[in-house]
Amino acid sequence: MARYLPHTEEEVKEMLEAIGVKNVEELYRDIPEELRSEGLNLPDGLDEISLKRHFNDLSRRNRTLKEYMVFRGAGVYYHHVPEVVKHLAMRSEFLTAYTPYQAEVSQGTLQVMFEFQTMICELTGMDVANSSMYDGASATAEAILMASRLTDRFRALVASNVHPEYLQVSRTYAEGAGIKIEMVKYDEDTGRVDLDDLKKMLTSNEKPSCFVTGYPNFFGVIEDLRLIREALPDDVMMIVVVNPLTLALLEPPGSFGADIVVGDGQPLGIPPRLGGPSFGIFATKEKHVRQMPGRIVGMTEDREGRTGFVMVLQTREQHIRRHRATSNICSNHAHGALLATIYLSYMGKHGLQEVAKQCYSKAHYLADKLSKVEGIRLRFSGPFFNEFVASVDVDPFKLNEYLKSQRILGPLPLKRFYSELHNEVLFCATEMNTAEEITFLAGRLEAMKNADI
Amino acid sequence: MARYLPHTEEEVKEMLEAIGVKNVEELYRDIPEELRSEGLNLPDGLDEISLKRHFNDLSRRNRTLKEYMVFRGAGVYYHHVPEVVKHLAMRSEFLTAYTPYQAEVSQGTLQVMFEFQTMICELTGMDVANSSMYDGASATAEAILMASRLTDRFRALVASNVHPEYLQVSRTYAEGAGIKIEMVKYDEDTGRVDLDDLKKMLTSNEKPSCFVTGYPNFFGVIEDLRLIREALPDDVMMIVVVNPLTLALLEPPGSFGADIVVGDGQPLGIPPRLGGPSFGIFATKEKHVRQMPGRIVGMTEDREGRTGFVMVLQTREQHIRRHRATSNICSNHAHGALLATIYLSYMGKHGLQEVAKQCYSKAHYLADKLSKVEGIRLRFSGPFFNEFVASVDVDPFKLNEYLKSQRILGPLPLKRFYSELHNEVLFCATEMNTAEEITFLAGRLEAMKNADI
Amino acid sequence: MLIFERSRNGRSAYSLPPMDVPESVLDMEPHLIRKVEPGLPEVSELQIVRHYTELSRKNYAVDVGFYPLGSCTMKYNPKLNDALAESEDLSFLHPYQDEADLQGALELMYNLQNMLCEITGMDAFSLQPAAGAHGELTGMLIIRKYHKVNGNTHKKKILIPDSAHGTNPASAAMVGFEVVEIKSDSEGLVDVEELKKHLDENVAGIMLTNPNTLGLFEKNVSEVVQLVHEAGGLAYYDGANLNAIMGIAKPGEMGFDIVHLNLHKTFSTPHGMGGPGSGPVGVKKFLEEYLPVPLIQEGEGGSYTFKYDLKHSIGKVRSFYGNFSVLVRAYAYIMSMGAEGLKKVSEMAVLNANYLRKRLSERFKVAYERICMHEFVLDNYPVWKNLGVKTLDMAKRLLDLGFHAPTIYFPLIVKEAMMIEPTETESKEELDRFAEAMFRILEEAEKEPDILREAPKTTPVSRLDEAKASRHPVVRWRKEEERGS
Amino acid sequence: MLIFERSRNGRSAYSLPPMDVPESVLDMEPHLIRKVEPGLPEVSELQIVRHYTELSRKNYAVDVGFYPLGSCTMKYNPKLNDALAESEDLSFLHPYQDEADLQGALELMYNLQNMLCEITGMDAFSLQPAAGAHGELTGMLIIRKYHKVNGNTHKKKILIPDSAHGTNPASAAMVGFEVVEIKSDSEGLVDVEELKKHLDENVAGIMLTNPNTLGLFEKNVSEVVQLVHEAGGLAYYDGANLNAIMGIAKPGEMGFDIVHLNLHKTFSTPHGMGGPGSGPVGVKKFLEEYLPVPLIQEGEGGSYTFKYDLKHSIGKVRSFYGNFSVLVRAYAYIMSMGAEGLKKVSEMAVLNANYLRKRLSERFKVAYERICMHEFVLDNYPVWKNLGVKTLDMAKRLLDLGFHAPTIYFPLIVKEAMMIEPTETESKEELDRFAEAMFRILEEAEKEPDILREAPKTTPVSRLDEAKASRHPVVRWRKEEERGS
Ligand SMILES: Cc1ncc(COP(=O)(O)O)c(C=O)c1O
Ligand SMILES: Cc1ncc(COP(=O)(O)O)c(C=O)c1O
Repeated sequence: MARYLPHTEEEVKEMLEAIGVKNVEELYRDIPEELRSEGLNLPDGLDEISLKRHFNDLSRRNRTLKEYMVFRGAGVYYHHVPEVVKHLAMRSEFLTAYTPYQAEVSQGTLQVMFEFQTMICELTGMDVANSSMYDGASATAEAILMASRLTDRFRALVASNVHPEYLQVSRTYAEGAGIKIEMVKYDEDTGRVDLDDLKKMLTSNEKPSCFVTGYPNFFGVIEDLRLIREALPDDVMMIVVVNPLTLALLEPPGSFGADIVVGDGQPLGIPPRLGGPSFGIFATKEKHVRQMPGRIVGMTEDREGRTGFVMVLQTREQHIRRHRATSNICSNHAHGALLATIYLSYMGKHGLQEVAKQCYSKAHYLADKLSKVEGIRLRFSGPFFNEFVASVDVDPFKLNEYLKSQRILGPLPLKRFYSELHNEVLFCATEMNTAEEITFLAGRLEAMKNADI
Repeated sequence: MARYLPHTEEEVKEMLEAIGVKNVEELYRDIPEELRSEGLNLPDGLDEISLKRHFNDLSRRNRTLKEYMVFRGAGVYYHHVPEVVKHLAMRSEFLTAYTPYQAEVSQGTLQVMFEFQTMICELTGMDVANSSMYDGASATAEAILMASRLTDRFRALVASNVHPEYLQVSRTYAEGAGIKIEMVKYDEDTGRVDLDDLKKMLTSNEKPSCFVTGYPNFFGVIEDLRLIREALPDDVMMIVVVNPLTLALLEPPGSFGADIVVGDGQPLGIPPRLGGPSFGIFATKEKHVRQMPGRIVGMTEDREGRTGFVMVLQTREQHIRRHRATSNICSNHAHGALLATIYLSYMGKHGLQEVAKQCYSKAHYLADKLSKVEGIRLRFSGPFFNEFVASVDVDPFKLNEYLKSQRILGPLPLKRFYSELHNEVLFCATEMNTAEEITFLAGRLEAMKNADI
Repeated sequence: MLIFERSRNGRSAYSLPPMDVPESVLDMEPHLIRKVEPGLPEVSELQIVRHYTELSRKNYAVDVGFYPLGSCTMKYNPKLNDALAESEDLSFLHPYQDEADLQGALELMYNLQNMLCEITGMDAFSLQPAAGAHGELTGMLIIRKYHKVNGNTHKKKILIPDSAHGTNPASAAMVGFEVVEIKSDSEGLVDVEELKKHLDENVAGIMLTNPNTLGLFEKNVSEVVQLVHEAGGLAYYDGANLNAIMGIAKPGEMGFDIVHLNLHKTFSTPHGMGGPGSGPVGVKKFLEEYLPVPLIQEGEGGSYTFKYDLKHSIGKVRSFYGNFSVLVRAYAYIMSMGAEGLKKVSEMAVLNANYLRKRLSERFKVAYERICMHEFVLDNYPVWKNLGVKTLDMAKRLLDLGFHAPTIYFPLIVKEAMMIEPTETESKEELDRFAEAMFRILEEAEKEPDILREAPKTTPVSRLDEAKASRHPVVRWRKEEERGS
Repeated sequence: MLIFERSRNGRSAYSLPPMDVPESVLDMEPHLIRKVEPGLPEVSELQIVRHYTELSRKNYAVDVGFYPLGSCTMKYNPKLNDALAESEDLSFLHPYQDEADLQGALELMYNLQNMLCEITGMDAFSLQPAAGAHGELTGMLIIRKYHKVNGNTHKKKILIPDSAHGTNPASAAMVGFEVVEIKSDSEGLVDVEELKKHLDENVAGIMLTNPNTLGLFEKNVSEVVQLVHEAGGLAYYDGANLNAIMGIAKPGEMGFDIVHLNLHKTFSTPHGMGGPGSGPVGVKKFLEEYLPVPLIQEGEGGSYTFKYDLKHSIGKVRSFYGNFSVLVRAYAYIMSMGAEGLKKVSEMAVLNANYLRKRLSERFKVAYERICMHEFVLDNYPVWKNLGVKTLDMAKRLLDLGFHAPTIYFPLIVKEAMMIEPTETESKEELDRFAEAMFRILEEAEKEPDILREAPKTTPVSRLDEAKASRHPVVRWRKEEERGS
């Protein structure tokens, strides 16, 4: 028998007999002969030792973040994940359970989700949160769809300084849903949304359903949500894409009247994982809850009056509402939400503030050091959090090649996403960067300059 | 507050008040002033990120077995530990429980120990096993002590080809207990116990309590327990030190009339861990059970007649019998026994045979390859299992220096323990060694010879 | 007790390095600076450990016992694969590292693309989608774009059998398709005559699950696909049930144009209380250029790169490259099982389902009784009608007896449905134990039906009031003093 | 159900690489080749996972709840330390690698030796012993050897207070010492007058636990030690209770010559269902040469080596170098806490004990009531006498109420003793919850004592028959057909 399969040959025989067939082949009699395949052209199965050797070989062809001083973020951040978070999240009763269809034996899952929703509400300042989407990008896209459902309008404005991949995904979803996405310029000086352009766009055409802005945006700049909200008509929804970690220190979007807050949960206790899985955040106002996609957990009572938790408002969902559901999402990213819930419990109110403060201070220290290097200057004047854009007077790819030789994972060249930003790069710092690393980086850039590399 | 301490300052105050003292100092009023210390001269506490960095620095100054082709054993073996074994053993309900003093909430621990005892009995062919000693060495020492208790004789014979560290530890214990340990020679040709010397020693002096032999012995040679038992008077106890893994294929010592079987459990699913912790095996005959050291778990019933498990025969132990206890052992190495129990369940009857067969075959293939290299020859003619002694015509330390440069952890030079074996080395192979590695090793030795390194 | 209720002002668990740079004062418009601290708990590390350990112990899970949740393939998830996926080697990788830094990861994904092609008989795979439904959405977008590129914008109808999973119509609707439900015939299969009625020029395609959600193989699949093709539609295969037929039959050979797989089901990723999963989408050659980007391609000298230039790509459906950690598990699983092993997996999954079906059919009515694939559906309508006991009550009673309940009230076409998927990793003893529990429940239904109506009794909470919970949803905790609001 | 009972012939979980060398036929005398296969279970991986997961869930543990087991310091064990100790970096090291390969590990051990010296006020430490009792044995061997070297072979008497842990007399006896029990005085401390009676030229030494097992600091410790010294004996400190006094007082300064520590208690290694622990032994300078080998020494240029050449070493007490993984945890713990943190640990341990003592003393009799150190002992004799309820019954009832019971019937000098050590990692709420449970039990004892006598009721099994188990011990499983024997 192959791995993981319990039956002995004798048992297989017994079972076939009980079924009343002669062999396993017969069980497939419904499959027409011409559809039967010849078997699979795949390698033979590997035992555990050999598989681990194979994986070692593969891994040797990667360079992990542990080998670098990391100054790259852009949506995925190299934060510390405390051991206790991993330990608890890997408990097999969490890991090997599924959607809590049977609430009475899923109180662990359900309570975690209830706690998670509460924490997301606390961070975002919103009334309700669902218990996870796939990622920040698809959450953004779903928010745009939801705004159209709520407003019955099919034009969405998106700031051009929202994460470019979120924009791409939103475009894909929007195209399917028949929604036109139009871009709002960023201000060349501040790096913030160009409010004039926004105002122009608001009136230049049919009324949009929503406007999507980052907070901080992709350039690391903190948008002034008050001004944006003021610029928007009341019935144009403000969708805010957040980095949840920054909300420890930033006034929550809910305070500015955001209608929907989305974002990616990766900074909350999830390793970079080459970009996935993390999970998507989705929070909104109470009054919009019935148009919200995804699972929601609510508190209730059992027959003895004890508190318990169940999934609520399932009539929004595909398994009940089918083609009229608010979304097709079924499996979500609950385990990422679990990691975040434990992470946020571990950091607590003060720890999260502290880690946010460290990210903020280190990014600003870095910006300060870099601005003293000849040939490097900060590109935008808007306030930033843990990331910022710098202009460099060398080819950004060359710059990174050189930094790599110094065991530094340098900033992200922005020309990948913005043709006009060909000499711009996006730097990032987190609590993992030491002052020493920052000084070293600045020193290397100085040296590079001098040696004219 | 420092890490892991829950109290807020306010709570501390409340609690002090409840106790009726003004401050924490007062709680120490029983400690005379002159005994109060100034505090500790230790570094400041490190946060998790810094501690991990510190450990990375330390680890970088080690070379782990993963960086080598490993041909060294000599009591600690580089076997594969399946992931599922680690996963289960690290469940915190196992890891953070203690001795099962409250049986009703320790059925997990107790049943595991009962299963463990059964498995050890099955492997060794003995009637009863305890639920672990510290290691193979102290188990051997305790066996010698037990033999004296049973026979009221204070002279113990030990084969000189028993693991030298086990011998050293036995000497230490025996010295304390007033037992004289005398060595029995090994046969220069076979590497086995010199039966003539054994016979001589048996009669040369007062009757010994026991004779301790390896199976396989330290040289990897499989002793003929039948001949040894025949050589021993009935009332001289035969103590056999085993490598439990080899018992998958070797006739168990119980079949030859062993009185006590001891050994180290490391090969059964425990990483090398620089030599510890593993656990010690201790098994004996039913009739000797009341002289056995250590914890024993037995089956019983609860008040509803359900099967349950409890510690039995505790009147042997220190917490009841105090200075008349069979041993002072209290905390044992239960978690190692847990690892072994899960490992043995995972390998099962056939898997354990298969892994033993691979060790055996690879060691013999290695021996075969090496014996074709000029300047290397097998030292002993006795049958061996997964280790064997070879004579080399270069300095063994030089040999290993060279092999190290080839990423090979070479054989153990025996002159460390046996002055007469200055050109001898102990080779080992396990299921982790590939044919390729073995060929490479032989090739390197050949090359070394030719290059006259 | 909620983690918030364990909180005390000033308590903490976290540790961070001392700030080694000058602390910056927040430099922004004052109204952007947070005024009210977020209400996160303040607890000690031990409290966290106990709290989440305790919560975990209130969960049923595959590692706890038999979990025959139909359509979900709750099979054993090898710990080995978890260890590999969560190792720092493979989880400390940044999506924006150079390709040169990621050759091992890219090779893994490249190999996985090819393996999935081989298993399904498709020509190209994108690993981007994050779940099964996400794969469906991707598939629908491809169909939509394909027709658009070919100038057939009128093609708006997607045909979906009434036995289909809810995600199918939901996904089709999300891209603006009109969903047409196709009735099942008396055998539980797509009714070909019914189908034909709907086959007109507006048909964009069909979504088919095969084996379908009744656990039955659509014998006429080739004909169905051919008919749809003839009408100018594309055929989409919901591969959530692939566990039944690996190495036996391939959707590609059944004529399907697009396939999604649920890696978390067939390829054994733990379900994580609801996710993450992964829903790669495979297509036939003519649709390759429509796939979401990036794909992984092999370049010169065995190096691997991301491929973004696909002419008709629907774009991106997800940031970065899909759920890499899940892909790692799937790859490890396929590498562990090999060709023979995967086939055996399917055979044993089907054997187990049939054995359990046979055993249960001694006393229960099986909907569409005949040889099934990896799962089957009980029709408990007779129990309800004769004994007044609902499937829900039976399900709750199973919890008391130490089992997770099967999927209930799905598929919708079977009243009082109970959908049972034992999977291949269960032993015969376990199946027998389950059958006996079901028989016992039937006896209880006859003699003491209140036992069922009052079940569960042995679980951390008894039956929960779901109606009330949705009527006045309380979906977040608030501090005592904030409640009124 | 035992794992053996889940076994089926031919089932398996293991996987191994294909044999890539010629399979050797076993080449030895035929009678050395095994004839009857060992009766190991044949089970699937999922069965193993479920079996041991289920067993784990039948255990109470620190991570499950409050575990106030006196004398055992069941504090929180940081997961961080487990992760470091079990990492491949530190567990894939072979004891016979060159010292050059092990510099990081040796440095760790070297630092730990020094830290333990600092914490205890001793001059040298050996990390060899594998547990507390093993440390005691080591200490006794040192005392024995010391007297021998000094020609005092008549010194055979070891003085041990009657409150001492059982390992103390057992360890002394193991090296052939005669154990003399010293009665405690009315305050629960060593009775100095009693002590003096036994101080003659045959005294080899004294073993003292301080704070003692009643949780009381031996106020007269300096005098006691001095008296023993004057009689030519050595003073041994059982450091199992060091958790009370780190950074506050040092055994070395109390005059002790030899100390053992229980790293698994004070330094927070998880107790692993009974072990492994680690019991390093520290000595004053004049005994350094008696320590078991090897020690770790610092050589030229910051390199570290094993040191074997100790003139009077008692030899080796354990193979290799002690329980390295436990040492790693202890080192990580000390490095995490730092000087301030360790002191705080002790202060909070003492605070918690006193708070709980105070709360319980509202209704219970505390043996030797006064400010205690890290633990205290209840004297439940009144409850027994007045209400006919034994401490055992109360302990069992605690299990029902969700707590692990304290240590009971120890120390022996208190009848119906209940020894309570809350540790510093417990919150005030937890202590209050425990106090309330104890009060409730007392009420039950008054009103419905049968609740206690029949406890526990909510545990996986009810009260177990220990007497029967020891009368006819069944200590291993046998196949049905082999049972009769
Ligand atoms: C038949 C079928 N199709 C699609 C899906 C949706 O997959 P996912 O939950 O991964 O989105 C499922 C899973 O529930 C399913 O069973
Ligand atoms: C006071 C005291 N001394 C000695 C010991 C023995 O320690 P160990 O169990 O590690 O052998 C203990 C532990 O139970 C103890 O509490």
